[in-house]
Amino acid sequence: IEEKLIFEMGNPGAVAVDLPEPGPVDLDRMGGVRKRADLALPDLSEPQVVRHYTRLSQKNYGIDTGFYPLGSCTMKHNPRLSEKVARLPGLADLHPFQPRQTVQGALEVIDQLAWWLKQLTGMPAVAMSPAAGAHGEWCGLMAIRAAHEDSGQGHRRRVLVPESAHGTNPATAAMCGYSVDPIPAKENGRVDLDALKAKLGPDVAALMLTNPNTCGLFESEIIEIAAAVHGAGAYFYCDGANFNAIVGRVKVADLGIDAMHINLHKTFSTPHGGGGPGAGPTVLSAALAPFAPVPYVVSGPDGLELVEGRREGTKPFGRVKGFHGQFGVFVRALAYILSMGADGLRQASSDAVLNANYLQARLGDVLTPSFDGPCMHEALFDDRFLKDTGVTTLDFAKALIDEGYHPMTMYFPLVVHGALLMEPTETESKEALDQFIAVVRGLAEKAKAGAAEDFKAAPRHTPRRRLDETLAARTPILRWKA
Amino acid sequence: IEEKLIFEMGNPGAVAVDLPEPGPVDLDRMGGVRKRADLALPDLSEPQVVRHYTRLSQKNYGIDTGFYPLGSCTMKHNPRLSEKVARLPGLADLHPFQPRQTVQGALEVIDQLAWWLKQLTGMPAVAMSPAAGAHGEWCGLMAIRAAHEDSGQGHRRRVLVPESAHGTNPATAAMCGYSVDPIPAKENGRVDLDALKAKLGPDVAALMLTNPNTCGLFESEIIEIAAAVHGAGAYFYCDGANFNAIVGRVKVADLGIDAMHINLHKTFSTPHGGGGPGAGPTVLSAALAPFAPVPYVVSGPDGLELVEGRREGTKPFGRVKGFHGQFGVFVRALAYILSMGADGLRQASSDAVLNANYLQARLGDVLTPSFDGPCMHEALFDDRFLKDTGVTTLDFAKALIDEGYHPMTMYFPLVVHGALLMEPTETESKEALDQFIAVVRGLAEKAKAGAAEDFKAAPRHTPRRRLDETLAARTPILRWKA
Amino acid sequence: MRYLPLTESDRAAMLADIGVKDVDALFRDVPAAARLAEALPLPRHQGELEVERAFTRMAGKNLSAGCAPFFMGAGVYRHHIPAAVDQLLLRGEFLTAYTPYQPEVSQGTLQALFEFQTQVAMVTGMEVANASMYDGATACAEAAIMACRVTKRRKVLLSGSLHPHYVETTETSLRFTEMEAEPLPPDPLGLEDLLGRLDGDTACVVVQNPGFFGGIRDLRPLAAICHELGALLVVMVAEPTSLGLFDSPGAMGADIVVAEGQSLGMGMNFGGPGLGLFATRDKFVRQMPGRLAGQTLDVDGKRGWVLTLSTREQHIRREKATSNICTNSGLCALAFSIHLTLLGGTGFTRLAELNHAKAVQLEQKLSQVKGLRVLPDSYYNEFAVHLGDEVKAAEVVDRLVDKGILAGVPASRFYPTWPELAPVLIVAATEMNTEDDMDRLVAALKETLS
Amino acid sequence: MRYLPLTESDRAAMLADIGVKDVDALFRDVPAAARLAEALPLPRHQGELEVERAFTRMAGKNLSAGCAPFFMGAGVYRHHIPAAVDQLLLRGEFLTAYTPYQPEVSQGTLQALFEFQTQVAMVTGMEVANASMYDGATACAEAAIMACRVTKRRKVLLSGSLHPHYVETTETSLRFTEMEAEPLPPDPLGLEDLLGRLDGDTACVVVQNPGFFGGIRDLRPLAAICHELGALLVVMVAEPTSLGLFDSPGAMGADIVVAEGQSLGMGMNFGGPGLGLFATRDKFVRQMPGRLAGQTLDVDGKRGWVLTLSTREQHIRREKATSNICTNSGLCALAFSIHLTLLGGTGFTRLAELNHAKAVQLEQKLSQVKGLRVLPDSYYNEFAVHLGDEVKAAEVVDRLVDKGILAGVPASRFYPTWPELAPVLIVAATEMNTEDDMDRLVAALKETLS
Repeated sequence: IEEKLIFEMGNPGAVAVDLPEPGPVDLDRMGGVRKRADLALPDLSEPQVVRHYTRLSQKNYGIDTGFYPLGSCTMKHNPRLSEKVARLPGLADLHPFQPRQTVQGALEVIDQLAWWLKQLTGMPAVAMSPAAGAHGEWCGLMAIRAAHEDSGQGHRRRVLVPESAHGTNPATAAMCGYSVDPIPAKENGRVDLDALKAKLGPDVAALMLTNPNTCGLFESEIIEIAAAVHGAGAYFYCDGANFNAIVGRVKVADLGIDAMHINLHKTFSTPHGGGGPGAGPTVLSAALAPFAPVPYVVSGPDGLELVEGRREGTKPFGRVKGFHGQFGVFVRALAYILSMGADGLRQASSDAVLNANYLQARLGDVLTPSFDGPCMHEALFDDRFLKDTGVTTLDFAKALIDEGYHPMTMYFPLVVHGALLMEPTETESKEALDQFIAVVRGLAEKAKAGAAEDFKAAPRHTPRRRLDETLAARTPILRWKA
Repeated sequence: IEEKLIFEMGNPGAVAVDLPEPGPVDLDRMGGVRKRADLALPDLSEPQVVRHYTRLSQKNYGIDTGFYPLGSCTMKHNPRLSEKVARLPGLADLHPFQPRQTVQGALEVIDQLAWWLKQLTGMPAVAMSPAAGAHGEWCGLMAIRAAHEDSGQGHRRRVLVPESAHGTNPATAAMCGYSVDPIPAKENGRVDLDALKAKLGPDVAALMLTNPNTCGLFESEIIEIAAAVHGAGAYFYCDGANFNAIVGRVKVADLGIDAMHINLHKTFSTPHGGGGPGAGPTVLSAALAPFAPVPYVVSGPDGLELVEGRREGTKPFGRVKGFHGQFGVFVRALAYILSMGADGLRQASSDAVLNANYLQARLGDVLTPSFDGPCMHEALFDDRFLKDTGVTTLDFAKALIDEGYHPMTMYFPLVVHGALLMEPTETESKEALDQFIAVVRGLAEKAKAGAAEDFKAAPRHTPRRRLDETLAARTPILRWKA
Repeated sequence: MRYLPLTESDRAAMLADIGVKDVDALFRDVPAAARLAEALPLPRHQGELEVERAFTRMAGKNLSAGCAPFFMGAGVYRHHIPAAVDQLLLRGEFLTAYTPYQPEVSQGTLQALFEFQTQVAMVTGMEVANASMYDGATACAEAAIMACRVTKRRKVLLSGSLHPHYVETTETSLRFTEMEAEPLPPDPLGLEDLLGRLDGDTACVVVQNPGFFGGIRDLRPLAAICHELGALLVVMVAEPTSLGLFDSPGAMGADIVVAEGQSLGMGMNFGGPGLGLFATRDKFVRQMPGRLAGQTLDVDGKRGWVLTLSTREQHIRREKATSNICTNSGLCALAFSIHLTLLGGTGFTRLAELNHAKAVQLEQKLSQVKGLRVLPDSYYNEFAVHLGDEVKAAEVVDRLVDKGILAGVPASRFYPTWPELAPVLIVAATEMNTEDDMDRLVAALKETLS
Repeated sequence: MRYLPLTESDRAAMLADIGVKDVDALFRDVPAAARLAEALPLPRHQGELEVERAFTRMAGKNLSAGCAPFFMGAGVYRHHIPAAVDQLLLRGEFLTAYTPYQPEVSQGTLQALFEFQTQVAMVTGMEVANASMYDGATACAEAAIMACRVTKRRKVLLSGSLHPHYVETTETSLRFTEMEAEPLPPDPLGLEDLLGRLDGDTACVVVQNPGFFGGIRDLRPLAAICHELGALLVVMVAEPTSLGLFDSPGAMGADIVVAEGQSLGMGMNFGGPGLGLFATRDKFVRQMPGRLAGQTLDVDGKRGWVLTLSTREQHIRREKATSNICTNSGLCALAFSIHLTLLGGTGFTRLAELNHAKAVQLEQKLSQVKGLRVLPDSYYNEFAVHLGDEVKAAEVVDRLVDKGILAGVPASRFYPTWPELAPVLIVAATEMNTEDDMDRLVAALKETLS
């Protein structure tokens, strides 16, 4: 059944919310701008609304419905306990400006989570308020720029970013007034240390590097990289999108990193929600800690308190968003961390890496792995195995949909031709992986057997088949109109 | 994707519930029967379990996903508020044997709901504990039998039941030691009053009648029927499955009824849950009230209290289930009633009847309505419109599935050939009915145009197509085996 | 009125299509004397906010178990329910689905019921189980009736170990029938002589294990005698998590096992809804009451599930049905099944061990209370205690409420006419009880009993 | 460890297939110096029961809004959220879905976002809206940046009516760029002269309506001047339910409307996550930051939705993107949209009228408090009050906490260096406030201020 838009449904006068009669409107208090035009919002009853959104949801895929072999996105199981505790009235029904004595428990949540993030990374400070990964990147780069300005190094305006980086990295650098300079990779998929050294100079503010990198590999020379960056007077920003591979197995501080954001909605299992809300707390080295943005939680004589302005010895670069960070996301992340514990978190990263290597090992003879040796938590293949089949990476991915899977990440990282990047995560069972492997092998054989037309026609069993993205961009229809 | 049975999944040692180490087992306190055999239950992790049940749910149809034109079952919208309040810890986390002073609010819920049920029916008493409709029927008939035994009329063992009755009616009568005597209907679908009178006699204990009846018609001579039954020294039991048609428009007490169960999971919108839990409180006339089962709530000097034994002036026929009734269902039903109020409940029955008559009017020219004149909350058609098409009522219903609808009730009531019974309920919009009408008209035309093979092959788009019920019954496989 | 989609203009258009002036015209078959001209003079509709406030007010008048050290059992147990259970139950496709009579659009419910039946059969040690009854009490009554049907005998012996609500419900069910219930006196010490009461008229013996007063017994000798005499052994399990620790009733020779399933997946909810479990041997399956999901094939040869053997049921068999049950406890069965699936074999065993360990710990702590003695010498997670000859347990419970403790269930609530049971209190301990809870109970008891 | 499906035997089998001895071997690319040999010495894994207890303990240290008469606003508002909103959000297909880059398996999210965009455009009176930003503060900053991009100017004038957190966030965002923020002093009386500060360098003026201190203004004159000078008018709405009562910013001439969407669909959650709304005119759409869902056709010619115009975004455009935003507030946008759909046009208007009526009632009651004066002469559901020259609002708030009342937000929290604002308290009233709440506040204020 086709599901109409809400604007095509309903009848004026229907209600799904019963409200008491407000009485006559007091025009004296309305500043002369009482609404004159009808908003044209549709009127529906509760049964219609519940059915509408239930049906819409049925057109979606989620972790609850199946496996997401998505690279760089850590789509893992979202614990139900987290949703439950986040709804406790004592945590959910709090106003951010309540007096301190009435929110000690909420401040404790923030403080405890901050403690865990510092412990797990070995870093001395963490800025809790960034709202998502890209926002955390910005927070980290702002701290770096503030530190440079503070030490008279404001002329440093170049940021080095590998070509394989997430698009957010260069975009973030630009937002801080930096220019972006790409650095090349070696054949083994890692940063070319010599090339990096050659790019370093007195105008370089920072290196932004993802580690494990977007090819799913650990930057094995990272300690040397950090030394070179520091030696040139620059800071080392690490994109933490792939932190899930190393939690509890590597302390970020030991790698020489100055700042790294942590995607709570990836590594710490808070739901993606179809695109947010996320949270991107950013750990900072001692050199950058004084520049951390407000607010932050400290322990004082009367319990925990929020610092919202400048304090002795600190030079916050500002405020990055309203209020005190993604509190609802913090609750969920802390619930996950307390549930897993140090032992569970280490086991999780171990299993994530094991699962990825298992995929790589079991698929390596039919697909074409891009690099030799073990991967971290994601396995990267390129499209050589599709050569001369007429099937593209995109076709291959869309064919997976008809087999009941979300596609893997395609065409990223850009450094590999027709990339297929797969991150199984630790919450997939061996059984689920074995099924997936069998399906992928079957499709690869089918592609080689010359079934390009079949692939081009996929997906067939979805609510919609392939959609015309060019049409959408050429003639944008971005809202319903009567 | 096929979803395996849980017994075909998992691996020994996986857990989805982390429990503390219990320590060594104290064998001294185990009566010598410590478990010796492995239970063979499968071990799974939380991600696997959540995905399993999410996927199973996706193979189901529900009110939230679409329209149920099911006769005699009142599948209406289930309010979300009811689910929310039922989960308040102060209502959900209560033990039935807590001391009275700690459960005054819970007793108030029962008392308030009982008050509303009595007000809405005009009846002086209500037995709250029956767990479902059939259980309420049994409660009513037990009260009737107890009353007869008490007044020396224990020899009355015959119960009159129309042929169109729900199967539970005769089954219930049998459980009370009664024999069942069918009474015929007139051509207009109502009880034949003269035939009824002829069947009445000194050995008749009760009449069981559904009103509005299972043909969707109000028993227009019901007052005369009641008078005749009472005149013969028998009691009048009314099956309240169709109460939704008349709430707030007719007081049951004014019809001369002695007992009627109320399906809270139909009329008062508590969820069916794929087959329960329901609740079947049974209202009783003054003559039957003293025989009501325990427990019940009364107001005493120290607040509300539960009566669980025999009290002065009462002669309870016993206890019908454990504890104090379907409390969780009561909370939901009361939330619905308070939300609707007297005005809303009357509007609901009016709209339910309006919707059914609208279906009957808009489909009456292509299907064959079984009776003339207005119906109550359900419209009844027979299969004459399918004559010579080769399409059966069953085929027609299964074809509806492929159009996105749950089938209507088929082959019931038995008094009509190839019955199609449709109850739209008041929570369907005109828009939804218009869509449904268009689909049914289309199918009817298609059937008449000679597409029997297409109908026989339906449904095509469901997780399973037509299932072999004969095979299931002939070689029962009622559990998984290794 | 947020649940009603029709607007006044819809209604007018529909009445015009039907060809009547107003809705009243559609009610013309109702005798005029019985027609209400307007809405009843009762409260009018209210918004969510107002209704929620009303329930919050009523909830506030209760002392919820989470707000007190809590030791109540006696047929309803407080366990930790994993958060996933409720969130899955709330899915509209489960919550708002109808009984799965149309299998093509109900494979979710049907497969879940098939899994449930299997789980119930496994944990009870039986061959087959149905898709649920209303609750333990009604399941117990249905078992007695079924035993009479199977044996063609009429006498049902009810052990003194059986929960008094199950006894009463079974007695009520047999009232006005050819069958007869013979209840034995309450048996706090587990001394009753069931064997001596058996004879050739006995259709079945119904015993509860663990018993109402907490005791565990080995049922093998009783099963042997029953079978020798041609009677059935019906075993009732009021606390199904105990099946993770003890030999199953099936392994001990039961012919029918019934149980209250509330412990798994459901909150206490002031005692309802419950979940009746019902399991038996294959040879009795056609005598069994209740709905059954069965495996079959669809026209494409794929495995699927349907409701089956419905010729036993009322909607086909009418007055000859094995029971009149129709709506049962589908969603509760699903809750039970999800919880048990989450536990798995490993978790189920561990949960049972943990409950037993908590009860052992509680016994040890209670032994510090002078004059108090624990009655059964074996138990699962609850046991009856005798508080001293002159002590009334119900009064002690009231005094402990004043200290914010829900101490247990006094036997006098069920046996008001048995003075020797007045000092008896039934206390339970589950994984929910902390050591601090127990210490608070013991301290309060010491103070109250001194 | 309940979230990890692999068992030891799985791990062994997989390692064998990979051909390594143990998992450590897979980490061989990590420099040895940085490898941790074992788990960190931190707390170990815990069960649900223990974790739930930890959070219940922390929750118990807070005074939740439902437990007190509550009058706080200042950017976060307490409204009644229909129960359906949260139960729909909890559906795994929404909750656990990824960003809808693969449209064939994401039509649910995409259609909902398309509806959301339309709703936002409708209520703000604009032509087009994006699929959400993080929150109001970051949306405000993005609007300022976009205005500079559109006008190719660098000066951003921030009104004293603007929430101080929005001011600070915008200032931070412009720091280290060519752009420059000019914040005006706090303006509790609505007297600031914005017009006089405008010139040919001004990229935009950002005003908030209703203002931070509650006042409402007619923005038409300001819009006219802005457009005359080639500047954009950016209007911030901190309380979107106000749009049900007042002329929309679009109708008054705004070029960009940004808002905090928390009021609809979301709880307060101690201030996060929020929901940034962002709407503008069609002609600026390619300068707009953030994700957009757009309508298109599939290969069968059926209407469907995709993410579109992504060439503006960082994953295509990298350092030339309109913003670096990636993950946004999808689920919050869904919550907002479901709540607004439930309200409909009729309910949205009524809710706004009700909020205004509550505030009028509160003003009337507060007029009984001697020395207290309400500052703005027009308002929606909140306004600043002056408690008396010598009074410190923050101290009053603390004293009212002792009486169990959450009285409002003291202006000094944001403006500690402005002594004239020390007596100013910002109070809000919504549909959640009963008359009794208000009477308790007034009584407590009388007592405290006397």
